[in-house]
Amino acid sequence: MTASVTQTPILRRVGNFLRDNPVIPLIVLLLVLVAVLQYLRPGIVNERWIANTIKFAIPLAMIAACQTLTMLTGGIDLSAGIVATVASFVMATQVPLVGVGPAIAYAMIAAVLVGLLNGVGVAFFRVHPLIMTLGSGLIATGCLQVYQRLVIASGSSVPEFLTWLGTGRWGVVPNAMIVFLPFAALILWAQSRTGFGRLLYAVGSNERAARLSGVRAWQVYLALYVLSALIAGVAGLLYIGMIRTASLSLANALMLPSVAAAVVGGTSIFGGRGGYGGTIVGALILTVLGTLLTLLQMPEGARRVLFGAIILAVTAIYVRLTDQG
Amino acid sequence: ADGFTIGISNTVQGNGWREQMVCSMKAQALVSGAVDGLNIAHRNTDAAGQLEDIRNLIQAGVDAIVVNPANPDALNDAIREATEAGIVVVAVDQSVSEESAFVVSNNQEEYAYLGASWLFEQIGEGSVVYMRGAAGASADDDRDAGFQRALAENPGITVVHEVFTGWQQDQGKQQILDFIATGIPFDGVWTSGIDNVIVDALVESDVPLVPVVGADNAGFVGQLASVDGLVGAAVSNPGSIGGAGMALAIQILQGDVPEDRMVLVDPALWTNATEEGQAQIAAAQNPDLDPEWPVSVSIDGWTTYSMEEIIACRGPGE
Amino acid sequence: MIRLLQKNGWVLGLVALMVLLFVMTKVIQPNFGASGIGALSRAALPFAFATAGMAIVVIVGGIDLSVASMMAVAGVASAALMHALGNEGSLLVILAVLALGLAMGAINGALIVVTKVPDIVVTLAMLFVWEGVALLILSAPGGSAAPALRAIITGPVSVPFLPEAITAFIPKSLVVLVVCLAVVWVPLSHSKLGLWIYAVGSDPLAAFRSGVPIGLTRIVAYALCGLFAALGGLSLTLSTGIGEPIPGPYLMASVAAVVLGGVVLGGGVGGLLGPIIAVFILRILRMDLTLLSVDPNVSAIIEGTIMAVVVMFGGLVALRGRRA
Amino acid sequence: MTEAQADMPILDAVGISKSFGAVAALKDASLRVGRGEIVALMGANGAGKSTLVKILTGVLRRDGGEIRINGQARSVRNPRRARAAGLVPVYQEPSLIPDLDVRANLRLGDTPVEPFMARVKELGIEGLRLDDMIGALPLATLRILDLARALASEPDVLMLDEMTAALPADLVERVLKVVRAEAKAGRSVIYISHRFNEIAQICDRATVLRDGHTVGDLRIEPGVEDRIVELMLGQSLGEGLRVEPRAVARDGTPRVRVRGLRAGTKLGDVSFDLHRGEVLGVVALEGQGQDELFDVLAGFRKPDAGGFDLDGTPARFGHPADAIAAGLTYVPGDRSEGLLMARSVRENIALPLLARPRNWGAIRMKDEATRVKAAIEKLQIDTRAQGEVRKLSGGNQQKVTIGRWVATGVDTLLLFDPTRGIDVRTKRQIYGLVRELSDQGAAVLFYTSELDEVLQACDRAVVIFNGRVVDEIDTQTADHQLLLRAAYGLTEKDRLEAAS
Ligand SMILES: Nc1ncnc2c1ncn2[C@@H]1O[C@H](COP(=O)(O)OP(=O)(O)OP(=O)(O)O)[C@@H](O)[C@H]1O
Ligand SMILES: Nc1ncnc2c1ncn2[C@@H]1O[C@H](COP(=O)(O)OP(=O)(O)OP(=O)(O)O)[C@@H](O)[C@H]1O
Ligand SMILES: [Mg+2]
Ligand SMILES: [Mg+2]
Repeated sequence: MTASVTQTPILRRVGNFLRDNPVIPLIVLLLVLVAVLQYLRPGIVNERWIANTIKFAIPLAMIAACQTLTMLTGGIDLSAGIVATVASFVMATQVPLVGVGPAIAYAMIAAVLVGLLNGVGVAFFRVHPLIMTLGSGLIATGCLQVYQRLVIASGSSVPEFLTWLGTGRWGVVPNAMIVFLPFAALILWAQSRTGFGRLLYAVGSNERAARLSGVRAWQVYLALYVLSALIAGVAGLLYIGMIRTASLSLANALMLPSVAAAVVGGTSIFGGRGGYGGTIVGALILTVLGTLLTLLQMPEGARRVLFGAIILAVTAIYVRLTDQG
Repeated sequence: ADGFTIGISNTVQGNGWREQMVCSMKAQALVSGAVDGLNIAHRNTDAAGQLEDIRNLIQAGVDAIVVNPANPDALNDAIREATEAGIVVVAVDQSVSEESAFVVSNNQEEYAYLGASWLFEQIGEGSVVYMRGAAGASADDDRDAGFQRALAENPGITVVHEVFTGWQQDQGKQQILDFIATGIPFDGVWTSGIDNVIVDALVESDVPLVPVVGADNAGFVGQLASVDGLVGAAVSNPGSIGGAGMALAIQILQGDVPEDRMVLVDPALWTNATEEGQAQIAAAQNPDLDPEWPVSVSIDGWTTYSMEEIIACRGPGE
Repeated sequence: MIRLLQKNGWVLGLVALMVLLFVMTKVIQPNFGASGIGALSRAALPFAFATAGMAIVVIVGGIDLSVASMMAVAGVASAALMHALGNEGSLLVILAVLALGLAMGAINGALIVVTKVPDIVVTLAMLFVWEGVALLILSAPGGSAAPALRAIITGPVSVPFLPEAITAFIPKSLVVLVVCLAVVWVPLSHSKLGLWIYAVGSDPLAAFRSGVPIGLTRIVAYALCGLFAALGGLSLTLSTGIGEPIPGPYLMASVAAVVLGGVVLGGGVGGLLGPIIAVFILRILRMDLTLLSVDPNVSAIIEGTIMAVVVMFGGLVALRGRRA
Repeated sequence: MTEAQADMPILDAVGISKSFGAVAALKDASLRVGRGEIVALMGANGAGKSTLVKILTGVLRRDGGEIRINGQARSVRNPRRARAAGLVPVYQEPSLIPDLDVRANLRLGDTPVEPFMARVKELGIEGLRLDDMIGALPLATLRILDLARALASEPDVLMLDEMTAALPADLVERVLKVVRAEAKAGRSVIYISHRFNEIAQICDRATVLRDGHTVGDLRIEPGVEDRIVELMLGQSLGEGLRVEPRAVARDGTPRVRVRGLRAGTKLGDVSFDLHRGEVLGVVALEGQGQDELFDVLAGFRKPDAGGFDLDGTPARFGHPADAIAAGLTYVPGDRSEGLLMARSVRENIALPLLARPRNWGAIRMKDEATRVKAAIEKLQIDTRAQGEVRKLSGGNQQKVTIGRWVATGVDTLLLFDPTRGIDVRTKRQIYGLVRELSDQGAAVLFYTSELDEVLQACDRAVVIFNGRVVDEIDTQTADHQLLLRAAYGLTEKDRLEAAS
């Protein structure tokens, strides 16, 4: 409170500008990280590296879309990583059995089932999303383990077009952009220019006010968690195209980073604030940060300390700048 | 039938190698005909969780416990409790320091030493990328000992980059791509089993294919046979060690106690640089296998199941 | 009144469930007895400490995602210290590790209060930081535990004048758990500080107006969480005899036990008894699944389903309460 | 005690100022309280009374000014310090911890239990147990507990912020009696209330706030009410503020016919008709059941008995969405309840247009912009800070809550105290708008906590007292005095009877 009073007008004007354009400081930060990287390893920032960085940021950014959308309503989707794994595993193991098309359909059905479970728990039983998605993630993991025993002998196969999408690049542009660009454009458009997107913010910033305006919150929650699972499913397919090996834990490791990407990108975990633009930059920041720490010759422990400290510092500065406190 | 009940304790779930290990235990128990039922504690947990599982198996009154230990020293109390209760304990994959347990172990230090020595000799003089497993895991620590031993014996080799993949495919792939992007030249890659994605990354990046050492995972072995210009070596790290442990447990229960409590299954190395190796690799190919599964699905002299039986992954009573 | 009954009702229900599970265990495994109880309580020890710490921060209205990482730090620190100091330094090691836990928790809390970044974000970042610290202390499992200390949680108690038939059923680890929890929680929950914790979790604004120092209360709650995490880490080292730098599965397990135990995410409601009983329920469940030799993959589904169903049931109860 | 000490005010606040961002809640507020004195703190909604209390009790920090206690300048930095200095408040909202029981709440503030329980009895609450959970107690009880807690700590200066607003009449009597007794015993009291009869009964002096300034300090004596109102409003209750009264034809089927409606403990049995083209006022003191009435009509709760017809057809709502679909739109008095504070003016106004799943798709941005612009212009919303509604001034925020329904088109408008904390100019704009909407055929139900608004904005008013409609008032002939009496349940009939 007192801090804002003592601010000089220039600082305040900068603050206001940043508050209205919250992605800008993030982009600046990203560029700083890239510059540091280039300074430490001259020559690394080349066409190939940029393409690879974007390539790895894409699945992360997609799973982080699940977090962003659910966080806009004050929730979270801890099952997203597992859903991506489920979709990728079901797809890869079904391809030899039923062919590519049906395999992808089955994968998406599996994803949507988890989403429905989440949606029902959150919308009707009012279970805290953290617990609901944690539980559904456990259930999905168990089901996946049972499932893999049924298909172990049939082997697995990743369709050619997914591999092409996941691994190829065209200059600095990885092929996955063909999926991601429309996806990101759709989410960015939807969050501000569709009724559903606006309702996410509305439910997240004041559910009672939304109710007062005639919004039935359960419809929003149900649709949201199913949508989140669908996105996670697609991300899983893209991801397996990149890694090219089916695994029972393929995308699980993206879970915490996806939350971090959304948070670093300025989405409030309490709902009603933020957006996907910041998350995309957040995913890039995390990916570059990962590279930076990988290439720094230091003990693994120190890398992790640095990773956590940087995430915290970025979020704290961001909260200050955009005055969310 | 008055068959045995045998408990299994494993602490990593959702990893092809461990799944194969559990399947080989089941298959071996089934074909032995001496086992009535298996009691499997198979989940992601730490050493303390494994202590819990072993004690639960003791409560369940099993005749033997086959365990893949999370740590060589951490389980000793529970193992002693088990053997004092007359339960046969066989540790597989890694050894345990408790004297009353039998051990059928993959020799992790030897695993790393064998592959690294091959790589260093292949290169002669130059630099390698050292892609380790999970920081803080004891198997990773053992392998590091073997790698360092080989390194000490080959003064012409330097490690240009050392990194932990966490035994995760995506991390490994991103890390090698990042390193390729630095433009720093390297002459070989040693991996702790995250191997096929490394070859993929080299191929996708259009850089010269340097020698790669990996494990005998189906995916990587396939690459050794099919990727043009790839010279590499697969060091066997059979998940079927579980089946061997199961066989040993049954054998002991049937009264045939071995003299040595410790059996080390030394790894084999197949390289496509020699014709002999190419033949071994060709024989090991199995396109039906899950790419995360090691191709060495059996261990001669120990396991007696067939390929179909381990893939079916069925235990007694199922 | 109704609330009071409802609150105790939840704990009573949990106790009933636990007794039922014990009976079921005895049916499944007629030999289940003293050694089984000993095994159970030793297995529950680290979970119970993690859950106690988590419960306190949830009661104060927060959450601590770094609890398992702090346990790892305490575990490796104690293993490394005991390795260096041996039996003689036992007491010193315990005090040092507990102080370390308090400090880690206080740092978490202070960062939350000072940066105004939401709890969940701060502790997510600190999850990585503490994990890194653990790896810096021991890069691989190692160290050792002082045998004198290991004896503290091993075997049954011996009480003079009580026949062994009875004492055999009282494992030392259970006594250690009860004593540690009681020493911290009983005085705390009867103190002003305990009230502050509930008040801040229930309604920070009203608490502030009633003169509660909100920031201080939050920091203390997180410090206590760190203290319990240290106890958890210590118990890990004592039961395994080594220190492991990789965090175990205690984060999600503790959140689940806290919610099952009747502590409301959001703060102000619940206690330690419910969550601790929930820990035992989850451990017995685990044991029964093993005793029944349920397919391990199915048991994951069962555990997840039970968690979701119990919490949905709790959600329904809360909804009906809100309507009334 | 020397002469000088006896004369010295126990509390003397001078030139207090406080801003919340762009809103200056207090500019130059002064308040002086002598020992054993009961001072009424008066002022229109939003004048800054509660803010002043919060500053005096350390909940808020003042921007400027000085607080002297017993002649010594003191910084009251937080509630603990204020309490230590003898300043003890009962805030406008209950300030007990909902998840703790009574005993724990007492311990929190170091309140002695015995005196507290004695006070609770004295104030007329029977059967309270120390292990009752606060969250399970009714609002009126909580207000009494708040007061008893304050009294039990033996304060030098007791501050009561609209203490009686939610209390039933019998409890009000007890409270007034106790407060008077406290003053006799030498304690000082700052008493905030909108109820003149209470002020007249117990207060010695009144300090009047207007727009954050102290504008007057008067002894309470017969006939002072008019003077206070004049000071509060800045002008006499005269012609200047009045919108021309009009006659409205009320024939045909009423738009809304409320029949014997009962809900909760407060709304007993209410019936009235609301026609198209009319603005029907609801006159009620705090807590007479008006909240429940609006909640039922807006679809937030179901009635316990009775019901209502819309255009002659019985209606029943399960969700506000049902009410909106039937054309009933609700504007809450509490802006924070109705607005998405962190979102833009545009999003707030357009929200109802998107509520139904069939509108979840692409927004026709041009169309939306036109509608929003029209609403903004119609209400003259100051859009300099439209990026986030929370940056708007209170009045402009309130306009946004109304503008939302202007954009969708209004059929029947339920206004619940829509002018709370709004400046006079804005109020008049809102009256004008309401009049205009009704001219276009809308039916408007208008509750306000400020009686005089009824005269300015409504064509007719029903008086609700104790959960029942006790009177109907024709605003063309009524005056302030009559409204005031009516609000206290003294109806025209009673007056005539009394007169005869
Ligand atoms: N209006 C408010 N509502 C809720 N919390 C508040 C409010 N004002 C302040 N707080 C928080 O309450 C806590 C305590 O406030 P404050 O700084 O006044 O007390 P303090 O510094 O502990 O007092 P002292 O230094 O005098 O002992 C702080 O964390 C502050 O952010
Ligand atoms: N936290 C806040 N942030 C922004 N504005 C505030 C805040 N609290 C009060 N205000 C504004 O300050 C002004 C004075 O408010 P205050 O609550 O003191 O009025 P009041 O005289 O008590 O009114 P009422 O009779 O309605 O209780 C109002 O315009 C109000 O909107
Ligand atoms: Mg008021
Ligand atoms: Mg007020």
